[in-house]
Formats: sequence, C-alpha cells, structure tokens
Amino acid sequence: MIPILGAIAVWLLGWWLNSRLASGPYSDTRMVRFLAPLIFGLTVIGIWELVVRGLEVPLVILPAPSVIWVRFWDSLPTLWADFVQTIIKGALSGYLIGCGSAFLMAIAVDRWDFLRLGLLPVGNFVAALPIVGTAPILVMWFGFDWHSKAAVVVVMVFFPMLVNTVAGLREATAMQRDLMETYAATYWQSFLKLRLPAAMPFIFNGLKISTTLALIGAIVAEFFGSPTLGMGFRISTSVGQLSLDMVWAEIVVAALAGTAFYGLVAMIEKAVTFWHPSQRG
Amino acid sequence: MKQIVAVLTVLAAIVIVWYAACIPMNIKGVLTEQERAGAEVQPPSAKDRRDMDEIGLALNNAFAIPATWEQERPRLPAPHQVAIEMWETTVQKKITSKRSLIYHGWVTLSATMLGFVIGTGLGILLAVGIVHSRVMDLSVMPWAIVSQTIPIIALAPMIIVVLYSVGVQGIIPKAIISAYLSFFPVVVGMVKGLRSPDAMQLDLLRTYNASRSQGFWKLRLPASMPYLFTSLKIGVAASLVGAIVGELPTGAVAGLGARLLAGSYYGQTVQIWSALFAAAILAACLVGLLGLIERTVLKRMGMAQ
Amino acid sequence: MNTENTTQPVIEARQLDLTFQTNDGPIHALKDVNLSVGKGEFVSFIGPSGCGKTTFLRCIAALETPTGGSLTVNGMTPDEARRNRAYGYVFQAAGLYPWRTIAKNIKLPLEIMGYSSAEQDERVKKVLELVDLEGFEGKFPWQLSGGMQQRASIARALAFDADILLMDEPFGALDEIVRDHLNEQLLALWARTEKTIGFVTHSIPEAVYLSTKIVVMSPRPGRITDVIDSPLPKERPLDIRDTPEFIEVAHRVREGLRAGHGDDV
Amino acid sequence: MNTENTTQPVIEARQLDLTFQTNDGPIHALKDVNLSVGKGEFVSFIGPSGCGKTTFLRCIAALETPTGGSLTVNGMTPDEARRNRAYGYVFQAAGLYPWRTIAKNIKLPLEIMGYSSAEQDERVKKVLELVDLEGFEGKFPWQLSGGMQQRASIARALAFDADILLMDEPFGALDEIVRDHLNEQLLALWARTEKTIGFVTHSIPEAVYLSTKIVVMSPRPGRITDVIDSPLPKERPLDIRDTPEFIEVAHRVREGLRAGHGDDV
Amino acid sequence: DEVTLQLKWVTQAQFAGYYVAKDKGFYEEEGLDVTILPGGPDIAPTQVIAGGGADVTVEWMPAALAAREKGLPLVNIAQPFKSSGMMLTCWKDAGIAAPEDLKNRTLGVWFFGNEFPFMSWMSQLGISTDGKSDSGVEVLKQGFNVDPLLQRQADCISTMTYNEYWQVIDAGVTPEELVTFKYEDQGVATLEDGLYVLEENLSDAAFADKMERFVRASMKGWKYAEENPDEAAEIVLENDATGAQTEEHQKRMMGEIAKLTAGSNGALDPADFNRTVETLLAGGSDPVITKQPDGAWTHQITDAALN
Ligand SMILES: Nc1ncnc2c1ncn2[C@@H]1O[C@H](COP(=O)(O)OP(=O)(O)OP(=O)(O)O)[C@@H](O)[C@H]1O
Ligand SMILES: Nc1ncnc2c1ncn2[C@@H]1O[C@H](COP(=O)(O)OP(=O)(O)OP(=O)(O)O)[C@@H](O)[C@H]1O
Ligand SMILES: [Mg+2]
Ligand SMILES: [Mg+2]
Repeated sequence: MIPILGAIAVWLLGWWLNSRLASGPYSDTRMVRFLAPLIFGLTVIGIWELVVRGLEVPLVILPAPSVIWVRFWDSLPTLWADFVQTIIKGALSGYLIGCGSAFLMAIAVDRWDFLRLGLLPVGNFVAALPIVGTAPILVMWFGFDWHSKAAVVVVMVFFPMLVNTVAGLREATAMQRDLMETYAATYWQSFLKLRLPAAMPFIFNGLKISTTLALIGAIVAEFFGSPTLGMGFRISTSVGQLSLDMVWAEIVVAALAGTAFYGLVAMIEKAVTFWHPSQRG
Repeated sequence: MKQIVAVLTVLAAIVIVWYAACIPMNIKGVLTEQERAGAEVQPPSAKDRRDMDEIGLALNNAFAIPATWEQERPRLPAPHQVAIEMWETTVQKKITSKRSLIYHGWVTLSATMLGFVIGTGLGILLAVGIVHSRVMDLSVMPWAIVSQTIPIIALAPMIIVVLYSVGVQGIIPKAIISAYLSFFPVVVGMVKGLRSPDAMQLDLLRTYNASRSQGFWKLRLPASMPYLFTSLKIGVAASLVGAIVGELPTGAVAGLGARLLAGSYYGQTVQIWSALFAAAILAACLVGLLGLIERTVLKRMGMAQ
Repeated sequence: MNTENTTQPVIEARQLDLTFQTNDGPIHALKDVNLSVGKGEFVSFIGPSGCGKTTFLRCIAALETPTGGSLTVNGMTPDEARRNRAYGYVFQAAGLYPWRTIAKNIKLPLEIMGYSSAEQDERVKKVLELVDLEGFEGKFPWQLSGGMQQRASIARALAFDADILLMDEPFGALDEIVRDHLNEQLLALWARTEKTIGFVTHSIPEAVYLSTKIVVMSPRPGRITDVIDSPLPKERPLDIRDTPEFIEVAHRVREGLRAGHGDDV
Repeated sequence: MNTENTTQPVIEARQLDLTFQTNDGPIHALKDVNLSVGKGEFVSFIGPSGCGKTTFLRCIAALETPTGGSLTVNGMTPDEARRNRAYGYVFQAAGLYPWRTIAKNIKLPLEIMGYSSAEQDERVKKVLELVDLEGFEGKFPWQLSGGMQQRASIARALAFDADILLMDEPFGALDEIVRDHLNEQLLALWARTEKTIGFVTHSIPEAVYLSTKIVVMSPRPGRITDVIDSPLPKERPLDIRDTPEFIEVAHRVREGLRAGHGDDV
Repeated sequence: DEVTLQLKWVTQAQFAGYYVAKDKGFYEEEGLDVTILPGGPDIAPTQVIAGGGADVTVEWMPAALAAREKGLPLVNIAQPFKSSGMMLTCWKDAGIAAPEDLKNRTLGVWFFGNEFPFMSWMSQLGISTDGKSDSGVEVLKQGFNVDPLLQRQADCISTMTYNEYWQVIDAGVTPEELVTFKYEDQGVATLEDGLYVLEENLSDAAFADKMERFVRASMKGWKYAEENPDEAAEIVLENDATGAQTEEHQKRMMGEIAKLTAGSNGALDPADFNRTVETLLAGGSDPVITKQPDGAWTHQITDAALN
C-alpha cells in the first residue's frame, strides 16, 4: 500500500515540477525543453519501480527498473555485441542502401512522369506488405546473417523514403520553376540549384521516419532466423528463458540507439535546412 | 486514363521481372526434384550444385526452366501460382470456412478496426492535451518519439502474456498492439493539424473574446481535418500490421497473421504470398475507403476545391 | 480639431512603449506614443513598413501587451474592453475560415457571442447587403475573388455591434477602381453608424480621403511624428480629391512620411 | 508614337488567343490581342484583376503557350528567345530562394549561364549598388524586409544582360515612398541601358509616370481596350505628376479602366 | 469447474489427448469446463502461467526447470510423454555419419527455451557452439520451418520425429538422403510435454482436486487417441482454426505421437527425471540449471488420479 501511495506522490511531484517549469519565466529556454521530458521520464520510472514493488509483480512478468539497470550494466559486452550485429551491420547498412536507392529512384520518378503515375500507386501497395510476412521470406532468400536483416530494412525504408523524396522534388513553387525557365536552365541545373534544396525538408522527413523503421525492421527480422547473436535474437531467447530483465535491457539499448539515431538525423536536418520556416521558429 | 496505362505498364514490368526471377530462385530446388525423378541434371549431385551460380545452372539445364514456375513449394512462387491460390481461397471457398482467406481477413480486420478506433481515439485525445497544455507538450511529446524506437513487435508476445495475466484474451490483445502502432502517426498529425491555424485566425477569435472550447470546436478542429485524414491513412495501415503481429504469437488461431505463420511453418510459400497480398489488398482498401471519406467530408466542408 | 475636444476620448495612449524580445535582441516597436481618439473619429495610421502601425492596432485590441506607458479604451484596459467585445478587427489578409461558407463565416462571431439563430440570419443578410455580396452566402471563400473575400471579412467585423472598428490595410490587395468604391462605402457606413475607426494604410490619398485624423508614424523605434486633423467636411464625394485642401493635406502627409523615412529607402 | 515606328518591333503579337482548359470549363484568358512594342520602349499593362496581364507577360516569356494567333520576340518565337536568354523576369512576389544568401541569389542566373566567378562577383556588386542593398550580400532573404527582398529580386533580373525586362507588379507590396524611389531608379536604369521593359501595375500614377506606352486591358475574355502612347518626355522628375499632361493621361487611363470594369465592382 | 490449459505450440496432433478428452466429453464427465489455449512461436507457456493466464500448462522439462531456478516454482504433476521426439536431421551427402562429424558444420537449433537439450548434448560431446572450427559448430537460430535444411543453409536442423522430419520428407527428400540423431539414442533425451502447475496452488485442496480430475480425463483422452489415431487426428483438425493443417500430416503425426506416449500412464518416472536433470546439469559453460532441483515434480496428483 505504501509504495502505491508513494507512486501517487511521485506522480504529483513530477507533475507539479513540470507545471512550474512550463509556466515559469524560463519556459522557452533550452534547459526547460531538456529538463521537462527528463522529469517526466524519471517520474514514470519512479512510478514503475514503486508499483512493481508494491504489487509484487513477478519478475517474469515485469521487472523493476532497478533490476533492469543492474542487468544492463552487468551485460554490457553482450549488449554491445548484439548492438553491433543488429544496429551497425543490419539496420545501418540496410538504411543506407534503402534510402540511397530510394533517392536515386525518386530522381528517375521525378524525371519521367510516367514512372510517377505508374510506380507510386504500386509502391504504396508494396509498402503495405506487412514486415512479419516479408521477413521470413527474406531470411529464406538472404540467409541467416545480417544480410537478410539489411534486406528487410531496405524493403521497409524504401517506399517511405521514395514517397517523401518525390513529394519534395515537386515542392518547388511554380514561380521558382518559372524563374529557372526564363534562364533556360537545363534539367540538371534546375535539379541541383532548385529542386534538390527545396526538397531537403521532405527528404529529411523521410530519413527521420526511416530511422525508427530501420531499427524495428532489423530487430524483428531476427525473430525469423539469425545467428546466435543480435538484439532480436536475444529478446526472443530471453523471453523463452524468462530473463525478462535481459529483454528490457535490450529494449533500453534499442530506445537509446533509436533516439540517438533520430537525434543525429534531426541535427543534420537543422544544419541543412536552416532556412526552412519550421527550423527558424 | 494515363494513370491506368502507367500503372498497368509498371505492373506488367513487375510481373515479367518476377517470372524471370523465379528461374534463378527456384532452379536448385527444381533440379533436385528432377534428379530424384530420374532426369539427367548437370552437375548431377545436389552437393556440387550447392555453391554454384543459379543463372549458370539454369542455362545448363534449360529443360528445367518451365518447372521453376510450377513448383509446389518454391522459394519464390510465380505470379499465377499466387493468383490461383488467392482465387481458390477467396472465391471458391465458403466465407465461413477456415480455409477461406476472407474469413481470416475478417478476423484480422475486426482486430484492426478495434485497435484503430482505440489508437486514433487516444491519439486525438493526447494531441488535444498536448496542444492545450504546455506541460504535456514539454514533457510528453519527446517520449512519444522515443516510444516509437521501441520494437513493439518484439514486445507483442510479452504484452499478450501480460494481458492474459489480467484475464484479457481474444481480440483485445491484438487490438491493443494495433492501437499502439496507429497511435503515434495520429498524435503527430493531429498536433500539427490542431496547431495549423495561423496567428491571424487565432487573433480573430481573441478579438471576439471566444473561450478555449469555442476556439477548439470552431477553429482548431475544423482546421485539423486534412491533417487528421492524412494521419488516419497512415494509422490504419499501421493498425493492420499491428493486428497481424498480434496474431503471430497467440498461435495459429485465426487471421491473416496466423495464415502467414502456418504457411511459414509448413513451408507453404504460395500460402504465405497469398496471405501477404491479401494483407496488402486489405490495407489498400482501408486506405482507399478513408480517402473516399476524406474527399466527401472535405468537400462538404468546402476544403476540397 | 473638430472632434477630439468635444467628446470623451475612446482610445487614450500615454507614453506607450512596446519592446519585442527576439533572438536577435530586443526590437523597440513603439516608443513614447501619445494619442487620443474621440468617439466617432476616423483615424488613419500611415508610415513606412515596420514602423509599428500593426503593433499599435494590436495593442488597442489587447492582442499585444505594451511594456510601458498606459493605454485605455472606453476608460477600461484594452483587455477589459476586449472581454466586453468592443472590437471589430479586419486583418490585412481576409482570413476567412475556408471550411465555412461566406454566411457561416459572418456568423462566426455571432455564434460565439451567443446571438439567436434568427438574429444571426437577419444580421448576415444586412451586412451582406452593406458590402454588396448578396447572393454569395452559400459560396466558400476560395470561390470568390480576393476583393470579394476582403469585403466578406469587413462584413464579418460589422456583423456585431462593436464600438470600435480596427482595420489593418484592408484594401491593400485591391485594384484602384474597387478600392475607390469600397472607400466610398466605408465612409457611408461610418457616417451612418458613428463607429470609431482605426485604419492602417500605405496610400496617402486613401488616408486623406477617409480620415478625420491622420497619424504619421516613423520607424526605429516606432513613434508618431505627426498627427494631422483633417479640415475636410464629413460629406466627401470622390472628386474631393482634386480640391486644394485635399492636395494640401496630402502634401503635408507626404512631407511627414519623407522626413520619417530618412536613409531607409 | 515616338518610338514605335522608328525601330523594328521587339515584341509583336497578332490576334493572340489563349484559352485555359480547367475543370470548370475553358477560361478565355486572352482574346485577339494585338500589340507591337519597339526596342527600348517602356510598356505598362494595367487592368482589373484577372484580365490577363500576367498571362500575357508569361506568353512573351514563353512560360505559357498561346492557343491562337502569332507572337514573335526579336523576330523569333518566344521559346527561341528564351533559349537565347533574352528575358529578365521579376515576379509579383520576390521569389528568392530561401537557402541562398542575397548575393548567391543574384548569382543564380549567372551560375546557370556560366559566367566566371570573378565576373559574378563584380556584377553582384554592381547591381546591389543599383538597388541600394550594399552590405546585405551575406543575409538570407528572410532576414530582409519585404521591400528589400523585392529589390533583391529586381537586382537578380538585372544581373545578366537580358534585352527584355518583364516585371509583374514588382512594387505591389511596397509603401508609397519606397515605391517613388524605386520608380525613379527604374527610370534611370532604363534610360541608361535602353532595355525594353514590360511592366504590370495596378496603380494609374505609376503606369503613367513610368511608361512610354500604357496598355489598358479588360477581362472576360482578357483583351486590350486601349493603347495610350505617352506624350511625356523621357526625362521625368517626380513632380511631373502634377503637370496637366500627366493628369490628362491618368484621366484617360482611369476612364479606360472604368469602362472595362463594368458591373464587376 | 473451469480449467485453462496452455499448450506449448499450435494446435496439432502433438496435443491430441487434450482435444480428444474435450471433444469426447471426458472433461465434462469429471465436471470440468476446459479451455485450451494454443501456443505459438513467441509464447512462453511458463510466462503465461506465471502471469495467471492459465492453470496448467504443457511444457518441456528443461524449460520448466530453468524457470524454477529463475524463481518460478513450477511442478510437474503428470508426464504423458514417455520418450523424447527430438532429433537432429542432417544431409547424408554432407558427409555426416556420426556425432563427431558435426564439427565444423552449420546447425539449425530452436531457441526460446528449446535449445537446452542441444546445448547439453554439445557440451557432452565437447563441441563448442561459438562458430565453425575444428572443435566447434556454427549455430543458427532456425525459424519454425525446415527451409534452412532444404535450402542447404544449414547442414543439420532440429526436427521432431512427429512433425518437422515429415515436412522434410514431404518436400520430396527421401529418408535415404538423410541422417538423423535422436536425442533418445544419444542418451541426452530430456522429458517433453509434461503438465506443470504452480507449486503454491497444489496446497489448495480444491485446486488439487480439480487437477486430479483433469489429469484423469486427459490421460483417458490420450489412451483413446493412441487406440484411435485417425479419429483423434480428425478431432485435432476440427479444432484447428487456421485451416492450414492437412489431414495426411496430422494422421501421420498422431501415429508418431502414439509411440512417444506409449510407455506412460501419466505418472512421471523418477528415473527419467533424474536422467533429464543429469543431462541438463552437464550442460557445459552456461548450464541450464546449476543445482539439483528440489520438489520439481510430484506424484500427488497422479497417485490420486490414476489409482
Ligand atoms: N511578434 C513580434 N516579434 C518580434 N518583432 C515583431 C513582432 N511583431 C512585430 N515586430 C517588429 O516590430 C516592428 C513593427 O512591426 P509592425 O508589424 O507593427 O509594422 P507595420 O507598421 O505594421 O509594418 P507593415 O506596413 O509592413 O505592416 C517591426 O520591426 C517588426 O519586425
Ligand atoms: N494556369 C491557369 N489555369 C487556368 N486558368 C488560369 C490560369 N492562369 C490564369 N488563369 C485565368 O486566366 C485569367 C487571367 O489571369 P491572369 O493571372 O493573367 O490575370 P491578371 O490580369 O494577372 O490578374 P491579377 O491582377 O489578379 O494578377 C484569370 O481568369 C485566371 O483565373
Ligand atoms: Mg502591418
Ligand atoms: Mg497577375
């Protein structure tokens, strides 16, 4: 009972702190933008810990954050090896190949209207193929190692990236295009000097969406066959062994890696599209 | 019109590439079968063929090429095999039959719809909270992004077990996973949409001394409609994936996910592919339906020109 | 000179100051602004871009909070006046809600202020006549030309009985002929209703033609450089613009503007 | 009358027709347009909204293809002239690329046309002086006021040596003082360079002040209702606007406009 | 009384006894209303029972003992399966004839708690599982089908005598092309498909009574299934909601299952238990269990149920 009351108290405290921050004089500063979510996260973790302890939730159902934390530090080498296998080899290579080829394809689609009309609807259809169905097929085709994971990631990120880039390349306003016309600019001149820069916000949107997709794709694909290594492998094996603390440690790694990856792309975006109103605000 | 021609051309190209791809993909299996049936195959032993180049094999054993489109358990089924399987499991089966894709599609669809309704409902509520409360905006929004980096699909089995433990079974666990996946796009889209009124439109209401709820119903909500529909379309596709994922670990009970699993379990590639396509067609229909609703609603609101 | 002293001031600014805090440092948008506007006056604000015309109008309507000095409207703070629904505001762009028909757009303030449905219909009919838009009730904004949209937005501001009408370059996007026509109509309306009007414009003839008082402003920091009380009669046919009085006032405004402009051309 | 007959026409339209096909049926944007513009002329187009001014300018620049009649530029088709880089076009909105600094924006056409880097720098410097924007080379468009952006976009059109300058309401968004100043500068530039200029405006005084020829248009379908050759001398101080000749021309333009406007006010 | 049974895997003849007991009304006769929950690839039955989602579960003993060490006190109350059906199936033409030949090969293994017998066997053979070498094998986490073998991505894969082996055969491979190593023959067999409940529940007399009736009816179902394999297979087919199972495969599976249940009347043979524990304790560097389990089985239920 006391831990539950404690949990409620933690909740009220976190909320009160954040309300103070949000309505306070510094509510627009970077500090608050960083602190508020942190306090929120800590509040959630505090409640989690207290509820798990208070209700005596069994370890095999939901481990407490402190237990996960201990497991995380004890298993760093394993987690690192899994991270390299899944994120670096599987997700990252798939991300680069997928986004790269989608970008090239987008240029072709942009160049030939026929392709845009024909390929995009088909592309949307293919994008709707659920990953849990494609992953086993790709594992069958590309083997058990990271290559098949990269292939799954390529399939997952290709179409979101394609659709965004194509939309972006059409983003330049009629007036901006007309200006290029009056200069009698060639296709590639107007591509490089107008359409590509104008497309950047969209391209980055696609790149951002793709970061989380890549991560999820690489992990889930490991459920359908893998070497005895990797985050997806570890998660499913650990569930079987009832090592739920290990499962959550891997999830922490996934969340950290995903956030860092997303943040990195968002930072590059800020630098590249500094001129866009959404980045100036 | 031009669009139809273009789509058909692209489809034709895909089908041709697909048929061509069947040859190298399936040639090894076909040769093994042919060898067992007594045909003369170059080279004769499966072990020798193991590391050989598929295209070379196909050229050396050209007689086996037609068989690559007719295998019972191919690595890559030919388009017509998938089409026939889909035809047989939809049109030619009673829809109440457990072998009917329509039956399984319906099972998945009902979980999808429930999850979609829950997910969008929560998503919209959260978006309203974020737009109206700075505390929520500051503290919750970043975590909504982090939540998407968690491989929920990997957690699906655990979620289902945890729900078992509180006595929730059947359609609900699937719907919850599907709600989780559709929730995020709706939050992001609706936050954007509810914030889309420009300063002038907001100031106008201020000069009228309108209340917050009047501002919501008369300005923010209608202004967010186009965004809502865009995110609903993304959300419904995600919902479907969620429902299918939720069907996997609960065992091959029913639904398209169970079909995928069973197909995979018994090496029935044709069945996997037809379930896959059924899922994609279902997604396309849902998105198309939403598009239709979008057009009528926006037209009635005067926002489609 | 004619109205200011005879009636109690509706808008009264004393040493008004407003500084915006931005990432590039503070911007002094209004400095030491003193102005007194009597009931039923038509005040035009004119000045180069960025001199604070819009900002001043927004302060009056309580959309911006001054950082110094005092400002009263009908003897209250602007915010109290806002809560009493004292203002009809016409923004520079028409700003109609695209999902509402013209009639529904005009009804928007009426709905918010809780008018009965019958009263709403009646008022919509009346103001649509006033701005020559009968027959367009059922149309959506994008089905109208820019000029018609602007008229609809004026109708919206007239639909409820605000004492004070604030208009921020309402005719900026229109061509001269349409503009002349709307100017005439606005004057007629003003004469009929005795509203107090604050009007921002870039056009010297327009300012002179419409106003009882012309406020010339200059930027960096935004301040009032000249307040000209118009000697023109209340009754103003379009060709009053060729009279010597008119040309003289226009000349004075132009001089005031030029002085304020300085190096910034 | 002064220039048209002495030089070979630069722009020659004969029975020009343009119909847009839209979902609501065809729109007849230009009908039977005949116009001949000689080298070095300054032609203004004036007319109510939607009368086809922009469309005609776009036809000249080969951005729109006429559906009937003939149009030659320098004796070639507009498209050939475009490929010879005959045009400098200034759009109604500034249309600077937000990811380029002012200097880089002005360099854009120069890069495309393959000028050397040294030449680019030199020209940028020259045109920035011309439009009074020295010191702003490194700024991004959104760091400048609307008027400055518009001037930068004029500088961009002047940076390369196009024979023909087409300007679509370039000063629409500016206040009167700035506008006067830019009008003077444009006239000076025109006198110096002997460019042929096509200029769209809504302002009668502006049209009369700048042009050697004023084309009055009217809508539905868009057509030319009057072509007025200005009797004003080439040398035009600002106060020429108070001369009787000026007022007379302005009056004729106003009458032409009013006739074209008809019921559409 | 209501009883929820969690299966280890999808609906198939492997669980025929329970379906027969339900279908034939044996549970009803005992006054039980039994709900059978099928399992799946990522459902851990131990976790389900820990969360209270089921009263009793079908599980393999290694996983159950591992869970017990993790602090989840599972107790075996009945053991319908006498022998193990697990084996390793290899290509003969890869040159594999004896367990020693496995070195330097690629092997497909099930994980998710099913890897324990394999790990024990390898450590008994002195073969490491860290990758291909003269003294080690490369282990793949195989999915739930036999593709890795058919596609020759692995030289050997895990199969069950009653299921995956026949899928390989169904794919057109002849038994002569294959070499199989049954865990039973290698002396590393562990007990499969037993019935497990939570220890604390057993002290509740009402629960114990319910389980007695449940076990009695289930064993009746099993024996009925052994005697009428074809009918049992059809009952299973009727209960399969996916419609993916084929009659032929299920009948054959039933035949194989009958061989595994044949030697058991439902009561656990302590000798089998001890052999399982020994095998697991021998499990190399990362053993499944580290100490002799205590109280992991009981005859309390079977004694009451079967006598
Ligand atoms: N919200 C704001 N934040 C920061 N600075 C502002 C803000 N609003 C206006 N300013 C600045 O205050 C000054 C006055 O702006 P204001 O809009 O009142 O000018 P204006 O006279 O209406 O100009 P225009 O004729 O261009 O509409 C300008 O320098 C402007 O940049
Ligand atoms: N791309 C187009 N498709 C269809 N109709 C068009 C198109 N461009 C212009 N129009 C129509 O052609 C007519 C002439 O348009 P145009 O833009 O030339 O007018 P304008 O004289 O420049 O008007 P404004 O003063 O408002 O700029 C208008 O009725 C307009 O609606
Ligand atoms: Mg303003
Ligand atoms: Mg135009």
